[in-house]
Amino acid sequence: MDFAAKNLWLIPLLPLVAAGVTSLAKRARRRLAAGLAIGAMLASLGLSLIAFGSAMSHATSGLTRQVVNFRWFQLGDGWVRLGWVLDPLTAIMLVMVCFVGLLIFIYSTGYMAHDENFTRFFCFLSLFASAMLGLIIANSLLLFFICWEIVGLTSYLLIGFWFHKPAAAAAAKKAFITTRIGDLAFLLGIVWLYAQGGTLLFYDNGQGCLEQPVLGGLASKVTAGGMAVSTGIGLLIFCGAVGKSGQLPLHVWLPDAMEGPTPVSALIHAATMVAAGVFLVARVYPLMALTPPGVHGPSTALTVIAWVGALTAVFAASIAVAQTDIKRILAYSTVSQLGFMMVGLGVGGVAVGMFHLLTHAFFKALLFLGAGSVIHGCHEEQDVRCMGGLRKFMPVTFATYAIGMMALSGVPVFFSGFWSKDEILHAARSWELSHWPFYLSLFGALLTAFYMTRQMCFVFFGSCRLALGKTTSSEQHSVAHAGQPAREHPHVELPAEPHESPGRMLAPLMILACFTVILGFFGTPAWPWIQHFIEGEPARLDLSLLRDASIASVMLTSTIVALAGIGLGYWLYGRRPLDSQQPDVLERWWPNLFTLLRRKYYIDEVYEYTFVGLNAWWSRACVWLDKWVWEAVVQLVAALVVGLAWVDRVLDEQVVNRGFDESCRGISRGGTLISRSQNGRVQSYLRALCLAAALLVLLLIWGCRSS
Amino acid sequence: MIDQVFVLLKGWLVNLAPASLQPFVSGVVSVAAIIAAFASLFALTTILERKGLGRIQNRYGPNRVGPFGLLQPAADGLKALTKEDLVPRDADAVVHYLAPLVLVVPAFLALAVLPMGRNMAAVDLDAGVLFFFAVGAATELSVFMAGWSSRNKYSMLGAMRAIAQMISYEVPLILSSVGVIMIAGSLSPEKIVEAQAGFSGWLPHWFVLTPWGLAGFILFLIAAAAESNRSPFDLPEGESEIIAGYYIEYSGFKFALFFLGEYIGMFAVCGLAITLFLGGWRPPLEFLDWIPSYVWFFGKLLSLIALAIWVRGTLPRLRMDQLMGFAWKFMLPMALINIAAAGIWHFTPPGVIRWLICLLLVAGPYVLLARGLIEHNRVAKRVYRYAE
Amino acid sequence: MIPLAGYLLVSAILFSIGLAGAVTRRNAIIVLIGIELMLNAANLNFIAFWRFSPNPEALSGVVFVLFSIAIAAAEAAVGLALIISIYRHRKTTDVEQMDSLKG
Amino acid sequence: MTLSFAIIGAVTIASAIAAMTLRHLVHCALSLAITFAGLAALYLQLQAQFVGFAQLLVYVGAVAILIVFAILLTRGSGPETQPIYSSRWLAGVVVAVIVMAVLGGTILSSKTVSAHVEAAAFEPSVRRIGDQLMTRYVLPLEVLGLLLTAATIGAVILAIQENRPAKPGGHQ
Repeated sequence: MDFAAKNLWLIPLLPLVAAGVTSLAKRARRRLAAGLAIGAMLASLGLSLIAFGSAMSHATSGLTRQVVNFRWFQLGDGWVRLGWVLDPLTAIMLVMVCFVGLLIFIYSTGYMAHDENFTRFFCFLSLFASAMLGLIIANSLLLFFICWEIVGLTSYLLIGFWFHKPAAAAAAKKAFITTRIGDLAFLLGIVWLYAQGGTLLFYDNGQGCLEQPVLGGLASKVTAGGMAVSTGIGLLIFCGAVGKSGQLPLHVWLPDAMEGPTPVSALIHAATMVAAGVFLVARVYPLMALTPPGVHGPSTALTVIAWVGALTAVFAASIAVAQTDIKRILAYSTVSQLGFMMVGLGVGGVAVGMFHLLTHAFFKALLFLGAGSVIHGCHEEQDVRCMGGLRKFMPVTFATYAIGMMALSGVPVFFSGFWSKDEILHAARSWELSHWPFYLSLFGALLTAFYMTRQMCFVFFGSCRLALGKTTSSEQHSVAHAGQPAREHPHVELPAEPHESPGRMLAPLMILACFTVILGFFGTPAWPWIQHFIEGEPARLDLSLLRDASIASVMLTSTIVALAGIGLGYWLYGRRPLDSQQPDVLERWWPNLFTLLRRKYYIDEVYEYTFVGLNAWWSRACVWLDKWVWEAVVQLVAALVVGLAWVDRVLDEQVVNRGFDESCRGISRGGTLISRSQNGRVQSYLRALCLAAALLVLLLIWGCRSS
Repeated sequence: MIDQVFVLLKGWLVNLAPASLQPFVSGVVSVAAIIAAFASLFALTTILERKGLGRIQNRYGPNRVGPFGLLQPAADGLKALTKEDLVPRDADAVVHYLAPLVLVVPAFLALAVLPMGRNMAAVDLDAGVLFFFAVGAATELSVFMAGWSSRNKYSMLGAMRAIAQMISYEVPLILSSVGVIMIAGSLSPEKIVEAQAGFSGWLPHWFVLTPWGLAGFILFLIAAAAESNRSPFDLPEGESEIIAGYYIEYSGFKFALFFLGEYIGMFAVCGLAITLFLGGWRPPLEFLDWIPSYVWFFGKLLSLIALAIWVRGTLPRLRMDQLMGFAWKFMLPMALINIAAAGIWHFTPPGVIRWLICLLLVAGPYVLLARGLIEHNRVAKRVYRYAE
Repeated sequence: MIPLAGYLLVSAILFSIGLAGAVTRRNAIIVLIGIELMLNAANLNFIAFWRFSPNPEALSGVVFVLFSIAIAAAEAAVGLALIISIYRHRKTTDVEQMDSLKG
Repeated sequence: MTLSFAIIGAVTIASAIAAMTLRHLVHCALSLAITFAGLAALYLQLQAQFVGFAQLLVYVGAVAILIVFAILLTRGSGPETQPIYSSRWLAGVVVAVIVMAVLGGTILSSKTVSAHVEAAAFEPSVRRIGDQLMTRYVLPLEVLGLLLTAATIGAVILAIQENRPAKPGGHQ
């Protein structure tokens, strides 16, 4: 138990304080807001680096996990306890979130420079950061859930940051509600866990719900359908992860969330928050991996996770192929990458998934920021078909973006994405249940490489189609950003030359690019430092592993796949200059398939007509009931009450009041009668006095006589 | 022998009567004696006063009736008896008639407790002094009766003045005698006289010869003069203001009775003064013991009367407010202080010390009060203004 | 020698007379006089009982009467002062008109 | 003795009746004085000299005069014009008669009273009274002095005339 562990709570607290102060600040105090947010983030980064150091120093030694628990309030006869934990998982996540967050903060000072709600924006960002960090350090599922919800709230607020845009407002609502569905299941899981395990603390030296005694209890219990309780709880919790990380059934909110400002998309919807789901699964991995006694092999929960992840990966990637909005493409790629992570968790374990999470966080943030800079440079143009040739206009952005793209599509050796994805594929390959996840992942990887190449070709190569893009973009696109430029940057007159972004935005890009490259070498099969760090065992360099048959074969396959995808994309889009007027190449070949993909498999529509429609119908029915049935009942009751009240009033006036008045009059009459005797004449008093005295004497005498 | 002649005479007379009537007879005898004695003293006093005043005012007094006008009182008495007895028409007849009696009878009653010589008190009451003051209280009532009954503004005013004055001066009168009562430790005149028996050196043990006694005596005399409406406190019958005070409407014998009552009252008060302060019937010097006690008593009485006459002849009359102010602002505090002085005298051992203490205690306040009174009344030399 | 009953009867009669006067007369001063009479009757009672008590040495009756006399004097003074001030304000001494305290 | 008692008692009661019934206030006051004197005489008969004289001094000398003054100050010196008896005089008389009957009945019927016919012969001395007052009843005496002072001040304040200018030593 050292300094870092003791003062871990400071890390989320600092941004929280910043947020509070900023929320009180006036709108004009931009410098204050930005300074506070960045300063707090910097401080948190420092602290988390210290924490990381301590975790690293403890990693090799026996004590890999330091826990601080405290009582919150009394519930029944027990106490509800919260706490924080410092272990490699936490440490590495902390560093990642703080670092990426800091960079994105700096970036957004440039990106949001002209927004009038600058202050509010940073307030929200700080709040999000604090919640995210709290979520990371949480040692209690309850605290975790609280932070989880705050994160959801901030995501809602930030997606709807430009709430005057109907699309943004709608997207915010959608995100919120969709995640709610997952969170409901999550909450149920928590409650169930509390009911069964009796505690929500992860680690409570032996009593925690992720520690052997409780886990054994959970595994031995059996619930409906012969399923172990642990499995049920795990699945419920995984529902929460699904909601947050946009896995298959609930992925629909994530693309729409791109309505928010680009830094938000980068921070929340690419790097950190959506990864929270993955982190959740990683955190409760012991629970997930739990198998009923006697049963061997991967647990049901993990199997489900793996399947869901694989499907999501392919599915989202295939959608991304047909998208034209630069940010949406990235969004779908995020979804598919999250799917990859899930696969990694499901088949390989915490380390695998977390490694991809880290690398992905960096290069996806890089890509989003690059996209943001592109959009910025093209005056809020988001349609890739209307860009092109930006290579000459914004070289730095191009370079960094290319690095990110290659990392994402898994170009070998120099890019972190390659290593992490390769890890996942290797794990999937060696999964005993089935090989389908492996094949799906491969296909996903192919698609990823393909659509990233397509995007690159559209955005940076060919000739600039910006000027005439204006006319089409408005009709090509939905309400995504109608009238957006005019109001976001009133002073920028259109159309104009695309221009490079300011240094404040480029610096983060370059830093991220560097890390995107470097980070990979910490996770190579030859020297899997990060994995071992997370697992908590010493790592050592062993190049011979690279020549190991299985690993080498998988590496080879994935390389081939990546190159194939890139080549295909270049062959389709890169050779001749593109024209935004003519339909897409694929569209010409398989129009139906392409529309299907562009329409995202009509999932939104399906939801629209099934759930939403059902919901609407049900509410209409409710309204009808309300109007005709309950209303009538209420009216009836009201009439009854009125009648009663009338009777009551009559009774009151005729019986009670009259009786009371009568008695009052009687009393006052009696009073006047008696007060006659009080006529103020001394002599009458004296008379009465003497008479009474005489009577008294007589009484006494007779009393004596009788006795 | 010669000292007790009257006592023996009374005893002889009483023994003549049957035993059952003896207390009654003794009472009658003493009452008769007192009435006779003091009536004649009254007569004597009238002539003496008129002559004395005459002398003071540098003129002959009455000198026509009898030798040196000594029969003047008899002539006055005849005149009073023969005069018509006027009663105002709407006067309250009964009260008007009763008033003089109510004045005279208590006056004579008061004399009953005074020891006019050795064993020469008509009744020796345990609370004699109290009795004296009690019957003295009746005087005020009679004055009121007189003044009110005779439907006359002047008489009414006079009565009011007289009563106010009497009530005011009764307080210092009684208080100034309290000192003596404390020292003597009794209310009976006999015992008080006893307490003043004896001589130290050639000085008798009269209370007047102690500082508190002297102060008390002077206070008592002043109060007594006011009680008996003597000048300078004779406002009730101040001729120049209200013709004759409360007995304007009286004439003839009732008028004479008023006169008599006043003088008897004066005698009684003076007698009490003698009893309280001047050692009663005791001689001033030891070797003068052979002179009968009653002689001493009446001698002292006459000298006090002379003093009264002298005062009347010489002092001007006070104003009403001066009178009241004097009573309440000077007499009362002085009397109270005097009582305190007597107490201290009683409780400090004999010697020069207690003399000095009591002297200071009496003299200091006297100076202060008198100064304050003078300051208050702005007594100053009269300024004459002539008409040009 | 007169028996105790005689004195008691006299005091009772005096008391009743005073009471009758106090109750019947209009003039406040006469009412006060009646009250004084009743008081004196009580005093007479005290003295009589003291005189006929087994040990007159205690003198309790006498002392009590002395106190009551003093208090009666005070009472008379205050009462008369009251009557005078009332007269000054209301120009009447009629107790039947002094009834502003009526209920 | 009995004769004197009868005379005194008769005079007292008669004067009391007069004090209560006479039309003229001053007459009432005067006959009240006579009643007081009669009471004093009764005290003397009961060998309570001191009390008797005190009665004379206080009542005849002070209270009676006070009452007379009050009468004069309230313009009561003239003969009354309106009826002197209050409207309910009959009831008052009845009450008084009842009280009289009760008291008389009690006195005459009580054995303890009729038991006392002979008084213990003894001569009370003023000195004893003084001793008692100064030793046993000293506290009541002090309290009484306080009460008298208060009563004096109170009476003066009550009877003082408001409209009189506060001029020291002015004519009164």
